[in-house]
Amino acid sequence: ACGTSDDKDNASDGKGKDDNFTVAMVTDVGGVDDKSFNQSAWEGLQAYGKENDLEKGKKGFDYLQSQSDADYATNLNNLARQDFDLIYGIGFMMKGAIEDIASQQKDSHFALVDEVVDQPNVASIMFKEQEASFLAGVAAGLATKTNKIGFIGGVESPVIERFHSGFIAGVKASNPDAEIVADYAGAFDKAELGQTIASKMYSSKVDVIFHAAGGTGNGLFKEARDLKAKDPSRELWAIGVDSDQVDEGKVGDHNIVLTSALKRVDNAVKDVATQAKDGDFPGGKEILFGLKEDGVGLAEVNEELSNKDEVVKAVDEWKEKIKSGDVEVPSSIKDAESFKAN
Amino acid sequence: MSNRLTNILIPIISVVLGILAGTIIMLVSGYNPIEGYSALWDGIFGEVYFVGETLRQMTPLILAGLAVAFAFRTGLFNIGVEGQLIVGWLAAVWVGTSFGDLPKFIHLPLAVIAAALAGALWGFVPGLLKARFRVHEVIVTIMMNYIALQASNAIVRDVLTDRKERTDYVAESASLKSPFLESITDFSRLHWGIIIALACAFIMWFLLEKTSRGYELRAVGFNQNASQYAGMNVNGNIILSMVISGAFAGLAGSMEALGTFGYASIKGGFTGVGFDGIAVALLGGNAAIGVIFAALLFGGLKVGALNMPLDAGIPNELVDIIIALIIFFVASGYIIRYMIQRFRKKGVK
Amino acid sequence: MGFIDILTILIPSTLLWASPLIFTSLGGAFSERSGVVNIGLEGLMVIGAFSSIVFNLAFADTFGAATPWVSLLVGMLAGALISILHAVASISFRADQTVSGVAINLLAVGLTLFLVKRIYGKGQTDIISEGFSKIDVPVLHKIPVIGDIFFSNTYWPPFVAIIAAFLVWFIMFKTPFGLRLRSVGEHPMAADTMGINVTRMRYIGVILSGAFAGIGGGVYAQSISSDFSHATISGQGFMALAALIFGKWHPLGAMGAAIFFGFAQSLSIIGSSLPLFENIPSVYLLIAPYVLTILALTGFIGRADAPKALGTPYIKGSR
Amino acid sequence: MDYVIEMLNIRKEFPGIVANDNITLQLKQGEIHALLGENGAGKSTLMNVLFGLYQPEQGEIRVRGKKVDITNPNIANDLGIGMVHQHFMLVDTFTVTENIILGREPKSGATVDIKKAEKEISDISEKYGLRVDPSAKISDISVGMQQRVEILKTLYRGAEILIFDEPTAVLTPQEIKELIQIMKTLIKEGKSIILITHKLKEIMEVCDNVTVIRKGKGIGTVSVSDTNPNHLASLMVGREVTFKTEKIPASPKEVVLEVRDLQVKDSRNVPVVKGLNLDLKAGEILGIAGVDGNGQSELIEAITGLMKADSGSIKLNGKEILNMKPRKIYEAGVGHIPQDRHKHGLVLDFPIGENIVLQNYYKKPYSNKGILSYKNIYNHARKIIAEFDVRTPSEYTLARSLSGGNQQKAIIGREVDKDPDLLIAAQPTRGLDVGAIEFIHRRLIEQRDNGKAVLLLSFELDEILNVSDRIAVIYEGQIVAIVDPKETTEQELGLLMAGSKGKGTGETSHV
Ligand SMILES: Nc1ncnc2c1ncn2[C@@H]1O[C@H](COP(=O)(O)OP(=O)(O)OP(=O)(O)O)[C@@H](O)[C@H]1O
Ligand SMILES: Nc1ncnc2c1ncn2[C@@H]1O[C@H](COP(=O)(O)OP(=O)(O)OP(=O)(O)O)[C@@H](O)[C@H]1O
Ligand SMILES: [Mg+2]
Ligand SMILES: [Mg+2]
Repeated sequence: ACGTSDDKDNASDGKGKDDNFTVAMVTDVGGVDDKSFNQSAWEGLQAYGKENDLEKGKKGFDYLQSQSDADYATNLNNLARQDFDLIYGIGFMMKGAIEDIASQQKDSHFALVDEVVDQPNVASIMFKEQEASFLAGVAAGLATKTNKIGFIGGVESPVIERFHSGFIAGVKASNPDAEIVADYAGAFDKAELGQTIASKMYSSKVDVIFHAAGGTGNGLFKEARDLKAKDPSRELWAIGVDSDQVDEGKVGDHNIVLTSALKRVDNAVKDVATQAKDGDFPGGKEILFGLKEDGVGLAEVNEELSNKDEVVKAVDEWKEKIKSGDVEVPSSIKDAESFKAN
Repeated sequence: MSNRLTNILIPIISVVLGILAGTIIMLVSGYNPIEGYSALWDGIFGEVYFVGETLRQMTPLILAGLAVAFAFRTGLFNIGVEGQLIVGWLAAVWVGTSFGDLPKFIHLPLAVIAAALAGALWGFVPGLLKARFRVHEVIVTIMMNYIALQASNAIVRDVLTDRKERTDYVAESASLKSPFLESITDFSRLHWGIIIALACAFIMWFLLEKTSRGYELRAVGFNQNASQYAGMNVNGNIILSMVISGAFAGLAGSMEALGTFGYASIKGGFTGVGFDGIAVALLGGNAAIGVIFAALLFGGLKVGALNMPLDAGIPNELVDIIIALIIFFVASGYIIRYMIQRFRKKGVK
Repeated sequence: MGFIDILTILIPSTLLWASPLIFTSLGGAFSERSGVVNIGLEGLMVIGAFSSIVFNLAFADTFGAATPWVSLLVGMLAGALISILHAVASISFRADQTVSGVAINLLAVGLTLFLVKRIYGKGQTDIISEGFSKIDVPVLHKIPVIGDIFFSNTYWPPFVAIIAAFLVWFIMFKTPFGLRLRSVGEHPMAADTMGINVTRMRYIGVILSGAFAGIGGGVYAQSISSDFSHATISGQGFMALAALIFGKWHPLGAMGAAIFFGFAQSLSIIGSSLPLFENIPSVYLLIAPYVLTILALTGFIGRADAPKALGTPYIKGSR
Repeated sequence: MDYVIEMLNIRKEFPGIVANDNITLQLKQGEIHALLGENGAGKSTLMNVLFGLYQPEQGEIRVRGKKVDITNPNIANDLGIGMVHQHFMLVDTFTVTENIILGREPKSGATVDIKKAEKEISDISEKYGLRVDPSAKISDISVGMQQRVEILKTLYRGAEILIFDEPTAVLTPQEIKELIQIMKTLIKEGKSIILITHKLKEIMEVCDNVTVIRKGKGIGTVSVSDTNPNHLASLMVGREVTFKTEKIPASPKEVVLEVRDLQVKDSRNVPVVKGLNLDLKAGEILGIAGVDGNGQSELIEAITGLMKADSGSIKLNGKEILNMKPRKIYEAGVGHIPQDRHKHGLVLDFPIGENIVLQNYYKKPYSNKGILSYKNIYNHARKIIAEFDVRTPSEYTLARSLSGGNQQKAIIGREVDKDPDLLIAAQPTRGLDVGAIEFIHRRLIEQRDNGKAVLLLSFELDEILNVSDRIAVIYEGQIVAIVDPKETTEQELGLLMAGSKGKGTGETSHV
């Protein structure tokens, strides 16, 4: 009986699939348009699909959105059952679910973003967020006129801590006199909290705020836009995260987004898919994406900034130093506090 | 037609109407209802895995439904199941991660009981305030939900972990996970909690219908003055009712804590299970057996819905709409009953 | 930070938070004063938020700066429309009002997300470009100190909300309509024998609650979240209901309670950087509004009397 | 003869029952017309049809000779028909004025013109002698005053024809006198009245004609001058009824209940029982006469443990029971027929059978180690239902769907069956018809004859005089006199109840 069922499985495997290497991902509650890493990951999958002439759907690439964390396992399992060749879990919250399912579905391949799972059929995709936020910090340090800079975190977690520490170090590097005030909203989807925190910061003389808070950060942009709309001559900036959030900054003829700390989940996702397709699935490995791997970066700096050129120049210099390994960006707050630029 | 038959017909007709409404919505918004429903069907029955997941999803729903139904039957509206579930979850994880070296037959019951006690405590507060100060339980339980959410998040972050997103897994000795159930359902997350849930349904039925304590609880629910006149302790029974209801809700939390997840994490919002419990209780006519069937239905719909976007390209929120409409129809049972009577009369004439 | 500086941050933020709650709890007052429990305020806010955002996105070019106001009207209409479901179920079909309200909540979330995915092909809308934005209230912001605290760097909706609260108070307690509405919530049969159409009054009460909650949702979405997603309205409707009860079903009481909630909410965010509060773990500030509400209900307003007929369907001829 | 109202061959069905079956009622200009019938005969239904609350299936209504279609109360109002309902239709939290003008509010601009309304109301109340305080809240005024507000409501709307549905059931003797005076004034001012009442004496006193209905059917109309109470009663019930309850003289024995110096505050914390003393012996019925609000309810609630007493002593068979839990007091031998059967007496949503064990459900044989025995419960219920003639489709029927009289019989069965040493009966016949009243009185006397003590509280002087062996008059929280029913009159009792010191056969402090 065993033999026949095996045969049948093989047969259906062979027949059911053409040669397409199919990929799919499970998002958390944010969905593929969270303007953050879910969205970025999905863009990566789409890019992979385009490159390989695949269509959205079971024969190509697809995604499932979770309505709550109870859905992670069901969704991952569902995709594994649909015989996708590679399945991504987007976000460290999916670590537990991937651990379980990967040990059950040994023939399926998984990739997890932002956390490490040590199993032969799981690839762990990690980023050096601190390098991106370091550059953002450099830009902020040079852009500030008041020497007060703000940081808004979503939930305290290793990822956000990396953003936070890199930012501190970056500011120190470009403007040792600047003071940084930080606040955590405790959530990634509470724009209203972001707005109130931003309002508090802007009214206490902060003029540049960087957020690493997902949807909560939308409140930052809202507050900045409102203040700018009321008084277009006021100089204040917001810095985006994950993807280029320049669209969130438009106020009439102005834009309040200084730049964005990019976390190229799209590149990483596409990269790993391509590797897997080519038979080099990095199972059981932790793949680090930093500046050097084009896994993180800094978006265009705003044209309106009076000393844009200076900023761009500084950013480029630091970028080289980091890439070359001359500078090691701290990944914990403690290290960042004691960070000294050369 | 007997009254009992009508009482069974109303939820069935409501479900049919809900599905009908779902069809119309799909047609209007340009989806293919046949594809939609077969995706839903496959997502529930297509593989034994999904059947296992349905039962798994149903487990906390039964308990949440019992919590709401129990309170309903004793004249109280417990909208705080959500919060009681959260504290139960937390308590189960706390115990489950704390005493690593206890034997399973002590550790697991301990963790489960801790969840029930935590839920009970969370129900005790509104019960006490209602009994002592006549504060409406609906408003207190809503507030208690938020307190539970914030407090549990803070405890996960600062007490159970060192500023992390989620706790460790509970010890094997406190886990409800069952390799056996998982293996017969092709690695679904079905766990032994389903037995606890079914046992609780039996307990609720027995307690309310067969014991003198249940008689008292029901009497107080219907008429406090008469109960006081009859020598019952009205305040005590109000509190007891909320405590029992809260304990059921706490147990629902332990299902998630020790079975489905095995850990507690920081929650951005409510789990929704508590609110679904209201729907389950209502559809089940606030009776234990009804709650089981209603939980099965909603569990199936929720699990099956996850298959709709992939198989048919239809947003899974469609199922939420259908569930909401079913609740509307059941709640409007009066008009359905009226229709049945009209229909029956015509049939006779 | 000086005390005045703190107030200039705290007060506008308090008012901003309070305004959606004020509108929604005023709606609740209409419904509950007419005898219909409306736990569906949350869902009605969702509808209002959704429809005003969708309208705002689609017509920002047409209406320009007036867009948020026009969108509010759209949110109001949508809320009123959906509330008819609650009215039909709980008034005509004698459904349990609380249950019907819960159904409204589930339906609203399901329906709006379904539509968002259908319309935009993704789980949330874009960010609106024409939201309510910061203003200085003309003339008043020039008053020394007071002007800085209350009337500068603020938004219009809070002021509209406060005016609306007084208006609702006037309607409810000074006009024949208000007298009739309240009589229907206290003793519908008495009202019936006085020739008042109980069903009609209750429909009006519920539909007004939908309209106001729709405005509340629209205000929230357009002045705070700026887009619509599953997380936009998460509990504000319940808070509005709490404000209504906290305020003893009185429009001005509800307004006061809403402002109190707004204050507690702002304090929990801003508090962490105030000297007085910085050592208090944030969780205490986060749960403060809820604990305070419970304490208040228990302590000095425990005997808040709900409208007598609240929650009971009116069946002609029954006693 | 001119009829102002003619209801001809009215038929009104409710699901499963014909409440009005071909009933005809004709009201003459300027008369008081009584409508008489047992509980559930269909009186209220008929009047609700006239007032537009129900639509009849058959029959026609003529007002001043013109056929009309009264589809809602507004039309009734426009036709000059006003109704004072059996259960008051007043909004407690509103003022007198607000209640009266509701639906017809005078306006100035957008607002209600309260000043104008108050003026108008005091004009009307002066004209008909209906004293009210227009700005008082309903919840703060007496029942009698509330009834005047009900009457004012109809007059404010210009009613010419007034329907009174059991207006006297809730009034004290004094208030009844006032009401009768008011009705007479109304007639003098040219109004016509339909009066529903179970009290034949009232009919004989004020009415001109009586229409009798029985089980939904019209029995006929008789002129009051051609009839007498016995005749009316037999028309209504369909058999002979005795009024004077037969009983042998009491033979009181040892003291069962001893109340000393009892002090009780009411729910608003006002002292209402102020040092009350009372003795009640086995084998006697002690009636408590008094105007409502003199502390009688609180006295009973203190004895039964439903309310806390501040001080004093209550002894049952020599044992102190003051402030014990109600259950302990029952177990010590107290039975209690409560004043408000819906509020206290029954769980309306329980089957009548389960209501019969409301205080005993936890005892054997109804429950064993906490597990109920439905078999024993319903066996017992069947016994009580048969013994006390409770008319119900079955013991599984919800208490809610029994008529008031049958609900009351079930309660009395429950309390009497416990065979308590002390049976407290608070207004046991309120709102019941003569047949039911007779039955209940016999049961109370039977209890006495079996050597039990009975404490009877009633606002009906007839009942007190007929049933009691001794009468204690309560006034302002104290027993002010003890009189022998055979040696007193209603007039004397009335005076004592109003607080004038009478001759009294017992001393006032110790009874
Ligand atoms: N709303 C109703 N629905 C169904 N049946 C009703 C309703 N109201 C009354 N009935 C039926 O009509 C009959 C007549 O009731 P009605 O209230 O008119 O009696 P009544 O003569 O006023 O009695 P009472 O003296 O107790 O006031 C009742 O026996 C009952 O069966
Ligand atoms: N809404 C209703 N639906 C069904 N039956 C009703 C309704 N209202 C009254 N009844 C029926 O009317 C009958 C008499 O009721 P009713 O309340 O008039 O009795 P009653 O003797 O007047 O009691 P009470 O003394 O409390 O007024 C009962 O059989 C009851 O079942
Ligand atoms: Mg009656
Ligand atoms: Mg009647």
